[in-house]
Amino acid sequence: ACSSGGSATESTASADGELTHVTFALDWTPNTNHTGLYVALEKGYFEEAGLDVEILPYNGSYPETLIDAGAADFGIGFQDVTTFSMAAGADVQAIMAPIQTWVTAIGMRADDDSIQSPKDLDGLTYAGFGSPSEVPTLQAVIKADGGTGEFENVTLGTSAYEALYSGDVDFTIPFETWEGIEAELNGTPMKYFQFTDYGFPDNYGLLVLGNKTWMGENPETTKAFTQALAKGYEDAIADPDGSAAILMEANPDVLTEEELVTKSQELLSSDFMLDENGEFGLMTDEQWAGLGEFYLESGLLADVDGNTLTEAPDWSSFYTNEYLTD
Amino acid sequence: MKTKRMTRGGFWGTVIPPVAIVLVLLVGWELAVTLTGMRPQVLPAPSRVFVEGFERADIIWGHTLATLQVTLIGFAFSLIVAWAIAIAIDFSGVLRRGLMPLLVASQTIPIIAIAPLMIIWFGFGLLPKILVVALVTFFPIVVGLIEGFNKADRETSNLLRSMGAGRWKEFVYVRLPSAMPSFFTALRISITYAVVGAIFAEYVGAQQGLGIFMSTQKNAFRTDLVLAAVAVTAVLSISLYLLTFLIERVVIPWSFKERKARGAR
Amino acid sequence: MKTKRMTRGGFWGTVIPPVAIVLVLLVGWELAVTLTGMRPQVLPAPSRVFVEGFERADIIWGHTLATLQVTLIGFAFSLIVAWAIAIAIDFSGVLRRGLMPLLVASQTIPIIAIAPLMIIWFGFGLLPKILVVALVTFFPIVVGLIEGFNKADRETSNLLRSMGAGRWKEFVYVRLPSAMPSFFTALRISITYAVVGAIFAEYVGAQQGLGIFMSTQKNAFRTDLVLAAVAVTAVLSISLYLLTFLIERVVIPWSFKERKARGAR
Amino acid sequence: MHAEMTPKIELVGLDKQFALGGGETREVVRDVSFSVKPGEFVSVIGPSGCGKSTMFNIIAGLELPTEGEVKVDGAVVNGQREHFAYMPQKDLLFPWRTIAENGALGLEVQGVPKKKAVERAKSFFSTFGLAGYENAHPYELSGGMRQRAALLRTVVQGREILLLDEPFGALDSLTRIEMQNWLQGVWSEYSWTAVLITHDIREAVYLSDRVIVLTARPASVRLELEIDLPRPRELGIVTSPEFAAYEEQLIEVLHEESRKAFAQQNGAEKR
Amino acid sequence: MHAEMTPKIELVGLDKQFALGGGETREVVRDVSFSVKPGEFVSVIGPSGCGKSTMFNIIAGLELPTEGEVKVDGAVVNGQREHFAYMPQKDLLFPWRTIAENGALGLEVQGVPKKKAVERAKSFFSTFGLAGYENAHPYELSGGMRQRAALLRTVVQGREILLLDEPFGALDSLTRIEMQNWLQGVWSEYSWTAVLITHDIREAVYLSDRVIVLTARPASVRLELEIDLPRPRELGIVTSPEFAAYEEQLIEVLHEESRKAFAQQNGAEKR
Ligand SMILES: Nc1ncnc2c1ncn2[C@@H]1O[C@H](COP(=O)(O)OP(=O)(O)OP(=O)(O)O)[C@@H](O)[C@H]1O
Ligand SMILES: Nc1ncnc2c1ncn2[C@@H]1O[C@H](COP(=O)(O)OP(=O)(O)OP(=O)(O)O)[C@@H](O)[C@H]1O
Ligand SMILES: Cc1ncc(C[n+]2csc(CCO)c2C)c(N)n1
Ligand SMILES: [Mg+2]
Ligand SMILES: [Mg+2]
Repeated sequence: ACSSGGSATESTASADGELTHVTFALDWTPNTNHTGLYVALEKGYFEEAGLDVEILPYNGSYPETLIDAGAADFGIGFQDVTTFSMAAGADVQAIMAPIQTWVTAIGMRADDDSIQSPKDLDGLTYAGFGSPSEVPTLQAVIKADGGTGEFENVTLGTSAYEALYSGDVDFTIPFETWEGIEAELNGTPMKYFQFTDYGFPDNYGLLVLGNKTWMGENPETTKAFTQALAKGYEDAIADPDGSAAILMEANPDVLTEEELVTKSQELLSSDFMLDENGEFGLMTDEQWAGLGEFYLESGLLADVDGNTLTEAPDWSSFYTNEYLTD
Repeated sequence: MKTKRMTRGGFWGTVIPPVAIVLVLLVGWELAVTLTGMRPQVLPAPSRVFVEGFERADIIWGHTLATLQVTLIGFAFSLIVAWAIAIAIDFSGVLRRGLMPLLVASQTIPIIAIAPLMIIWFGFGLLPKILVVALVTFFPIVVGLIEGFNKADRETSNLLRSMGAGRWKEFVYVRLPSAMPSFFTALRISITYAVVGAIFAEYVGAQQGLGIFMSTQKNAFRTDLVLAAVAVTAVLSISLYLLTFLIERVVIPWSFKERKARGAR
Repeated sequence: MKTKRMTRGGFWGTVIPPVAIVLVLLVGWELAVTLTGMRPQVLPAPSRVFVEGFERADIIWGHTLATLQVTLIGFAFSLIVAWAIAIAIDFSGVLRRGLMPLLVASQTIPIIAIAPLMIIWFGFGLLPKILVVALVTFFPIVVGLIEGFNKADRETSNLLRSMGAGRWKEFVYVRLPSAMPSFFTALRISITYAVVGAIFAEYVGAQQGLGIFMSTQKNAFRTDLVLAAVAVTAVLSISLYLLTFLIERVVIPWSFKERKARGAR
Repeated sequence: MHAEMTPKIELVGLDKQFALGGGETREVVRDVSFSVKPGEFVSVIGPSGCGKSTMFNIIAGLELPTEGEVKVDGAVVNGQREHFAYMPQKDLLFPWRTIAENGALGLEVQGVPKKKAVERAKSFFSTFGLAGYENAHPYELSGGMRQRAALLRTVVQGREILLLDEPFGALDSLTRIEMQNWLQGVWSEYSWTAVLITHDIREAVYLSDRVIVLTARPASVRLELEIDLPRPRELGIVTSPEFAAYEEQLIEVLHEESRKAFAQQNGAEKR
Repeated sequence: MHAEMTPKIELVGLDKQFALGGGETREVVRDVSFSVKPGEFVSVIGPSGCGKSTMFNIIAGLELPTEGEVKVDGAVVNGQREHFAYMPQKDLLFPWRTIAENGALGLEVQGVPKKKAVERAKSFFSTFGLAGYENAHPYELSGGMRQRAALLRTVVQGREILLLDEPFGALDSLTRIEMQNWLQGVWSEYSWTAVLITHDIREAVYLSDRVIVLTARPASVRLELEIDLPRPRELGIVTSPEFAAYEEQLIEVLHEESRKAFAQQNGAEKR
């Protein structure tokens, strides 16, 4: 079950001028979380690295699943789902964290006066995305604020935001840098509760993942890929407006609101993408373990057979900085 | 004399072949998975699907009930709509010519694209799900009913009219009863789509139900439980399918007896 | 004498009623949207759907071609499978009893749950899409063919056998040709599902195609473009549906002529 | 046998044309006039497709004539349906009703409560040789019995005149002979006024007081033949020279018409 | 008319039982023996459902007898199909073939190239009154013409013996009489050996050299009646006293059998 032709053997990058084909699975429709990818693609960084990158559009399956099954080589991930999948033995590993901190938050309409703090969410309706982490995370925040953590959970996936705007649900988890701006531009501004304000561990807002076995067998290609992609993201940090334009040009049928894309990219680039040392993409044991321990204690981690994990796995095996830094 | 082709029927003759085929397929699958050492996230062995599904039988059962509720309410609604449309069409040629192309067109709508919109339009309560189930199932019933009503031919109509019946009495005394066998045939086709439609509707947004269960289990990388739910769906569909035979026998015993008598001659 | 019910046919009598109903619906929709000032993300006016869709006609056209390709390849595959199964079943009673329940069961599989798995199993290429289209469309054709083969009754079979024909010649000379009208009826039902099936398959994973276009536009809150693509889908389906009538007339002219003659009497 | 009196039925210059679309019309009945005396049994015989059923539909009030009048007891009844009980060629028994319920259909449609209607119908069962089959369903009956049940359904309505459109056309020759025999028995008992359409010359002669031969389409009266055979007629009568003479005369006329119809039909179908 | 010689067909003690499932059997044919001389036209007549078609299927080699032998020219031919050309009650013309192609069907099935088979078939068209209809499709033909086409398809095969299973059963009485007339014409021209199943006594007497009456199920020979009427027979003959006498004799026997069949059938259906 392997569709990516290039994954068979390590053809030392650009040795004979032939590009190595790799596939990249997206988590959503193209948005500013993906700017680095499209910049690297459009500016030819991948080609320079001897790579022919094919982007697989979002299709309702987690990139983790696709990468694990060999249907994709790389992809976007989020720390919760990536953690679950790896606990269950998925053949994935994080190789870069383009967003270093929470960029999502608990969001509700700004005009919803009934909600002043997380405990007011009790008894209301949450529009979710089907990830097992959502309810425990929200409950932790609500309980930390003195609530009971009892609320209605409706899995709506891609329709969650419309449901919020139309008032069918009360809260959801938007990306402040994407849906947040979109909502503002379209006249339904939102307000947020930040997870870390309620003692919740920090989280990488965006991950790049790869197939662990494949990467082990093709370290050179992987390195070339990772660094080319990082270059794209770094360009986006340096030149938000220019890279926003590239993103839009690459996705003319989806991204039509210039203001949204530009504003979003400016916000991301300035506030979210570099760590406190001003470095890009690196991950630490502490941040992986911080969120991982919460999931472990909440009983969310299960092994390959579905048995709940009781002991912490080796968090450091969940990610690697080696392809980015070498 | 009119039986088409001799078939060795009987209970065992009907039950053994499909069961045998299913068993062969399952064993082959089990062997393939164990021999290639495939990861259960990609393709779990049937034994695993069964064991894991059984372990969570109570949870699955809860979701099944929710799905069944959506299915039945949606299907009931579908029946009402289908009967109303079919009767209206039976009484008016203009309506028939006006509506039929639209009904056909309605079947070409990609529900996968419309279902999420329905949630925006109608919320995530029962309504959009009922609408999806109805949209998926009403058409075969309408077609079956219209065909059935027309089984009553010109001569029967003349007979009734000669007795002094108007259009309405003709409908009640002839067209309606003679449509029942086609109605049940259509019902059977339709009801197998009903469960799938309900799961579909749940998949795009629900709190409970096999659809949401599948979607969550998929997100939790539990392919085995997804397949367990698929199996439950199939069983549910087939049960409803078989149920229509029972209902048919109760509602129109004459049809069944007649068929049997004709077959036996 | 055998016409069921007098219908005022003619080209205009057939075309005007549905067009009128569609126009009324569209105008009502347009008015409702403009009067309530609904946000186009929730429900765009039909005029907006049309204008915006037209502006992106070239993009949509590209996706349409991709979908058409999947549809046609998938449907061709479906035809091959359906014919193979139907012929096999026609020749073997055991196969019939063994396979039919499984084929019915196959129609109760919620594709929405299976499609993502197909991508894991078969990747992003054409294969999983072809399989989805085939899964959605093969069943009515199999049923239509089997019914059609059985139109040739015992007496016809006896006639052929008295001429010295064996089972195979009987099939070629009688069962096959007499199945053609039912085959085309089934084809018609089936092909309307083909486009929807293709879009479905694309929705869960594709590079190109109306399905992926809808999914992306939906996530980009472009309900108007989603609906434009829905309209294109309907037009595509209906075109294919009408095409089957043409093909039928070319392949089995006798059936058409006979029907016409019988209707006219 | 019957004195001169107002005829029970009188057809005066019936004409029927069907619009075919595209401005064309098809003339099916042309200037048909004849009358039937009370208690008389008249057979109408004519080539296939000549317009017999159309004529019946006009008489029964199911269709309006393009021109002409249908009179019952001297009064014009064009388009009225309450005078005639009509029996079609196919038995058209409803499989979802028992034989008794089928028999009661006409009364029910006319508003008689179901229970009473079924009672009424049941009272005819022994006359019609169906005793014991009241609660059977149609599929349980043989062809001849079904045809008797259909006639019962017609008669139960208690109308003045019976219109029988090839009631035995679908039966095999043997059963047919039995049924003719039986019909002639019940008819002589009830002395209905009856008009029978048939294709079968022997049937026409055997059952009728008078036989009317229609021409090929458009149907008009070609011949009226009084059948002057003693009643009750026995099966043996069909081999008598008188019977044979009637038969011969009808065969001759009819074959001529049949050939015409045949030629016309081929012409029409080549069109 | 025919000298003493080996019979063309000889049936010797034919028996047929069908297994009904559950260990039960249904006896349909019991100890049927009769023979047909070369060039002879024999009609078989019997009540509905008595087993006539089953007997034909055995003769035609479509079914094997439980016991007994079918002989052609003295040789046992149980289960062989090449001696008989068989014409079923329904015309069974294929709508997708022209009349000429329908006529050629038997030859094609037997391996004659299509073109040649169609040629052969066409050579019969004028004899069968179908000239000009070679390229017509079945729906363009009237009932009588379709039946002639079906007979043509049977005859074209050039086999020694024709088996006709109620060829005119579906026609109306008038067309039927025309067809009988016509058949007797072509038969005297070709002098086929033919066995005809019919329900119609008059048809049997009019066409046959000999009539065989079967009992109700299980069918066995109840009566063999030599029809000693001069040939060629004209339509007028049916009203002759000799004809009438044969008819009367057959009616009597048959009615008795019919009543038996009827009683049996009702019994069976109540079962
Ligand atoms: N509503 C109609 N419109 C046009 N033509 C009609 C209509 N009804 C009957 N006809 C034509 O009128 C002719 C006579 O039909 P009718 O049924 O009266 O004949 P018939 O003598 O009863 O035939 P049969 O012996 O087959 O019962 C036929 O050619 C038929 O096609
Ligand atoms: N394969 C079979 N298995 C069981 N019973 C059969 C089978 N074929 C025929 N029969 C029975 O045998 C009886 C005689 O059938 P057959 O068709 O030979 O009668 P028939 O004399 O030709 O009747 P008809 O006059 O209606 O043509 C019927 O009761 C029928 O149900
Ligand atoms: C732009 C954008 N919006 C929403 C999601 C969906 N999503 C994936 S993870 C997550 C947080 C809650 O689990 C959400 C909302 C996305 N991927 N990208
Ligand atoms: Mg008629
Ligand atoms: Mg028979």
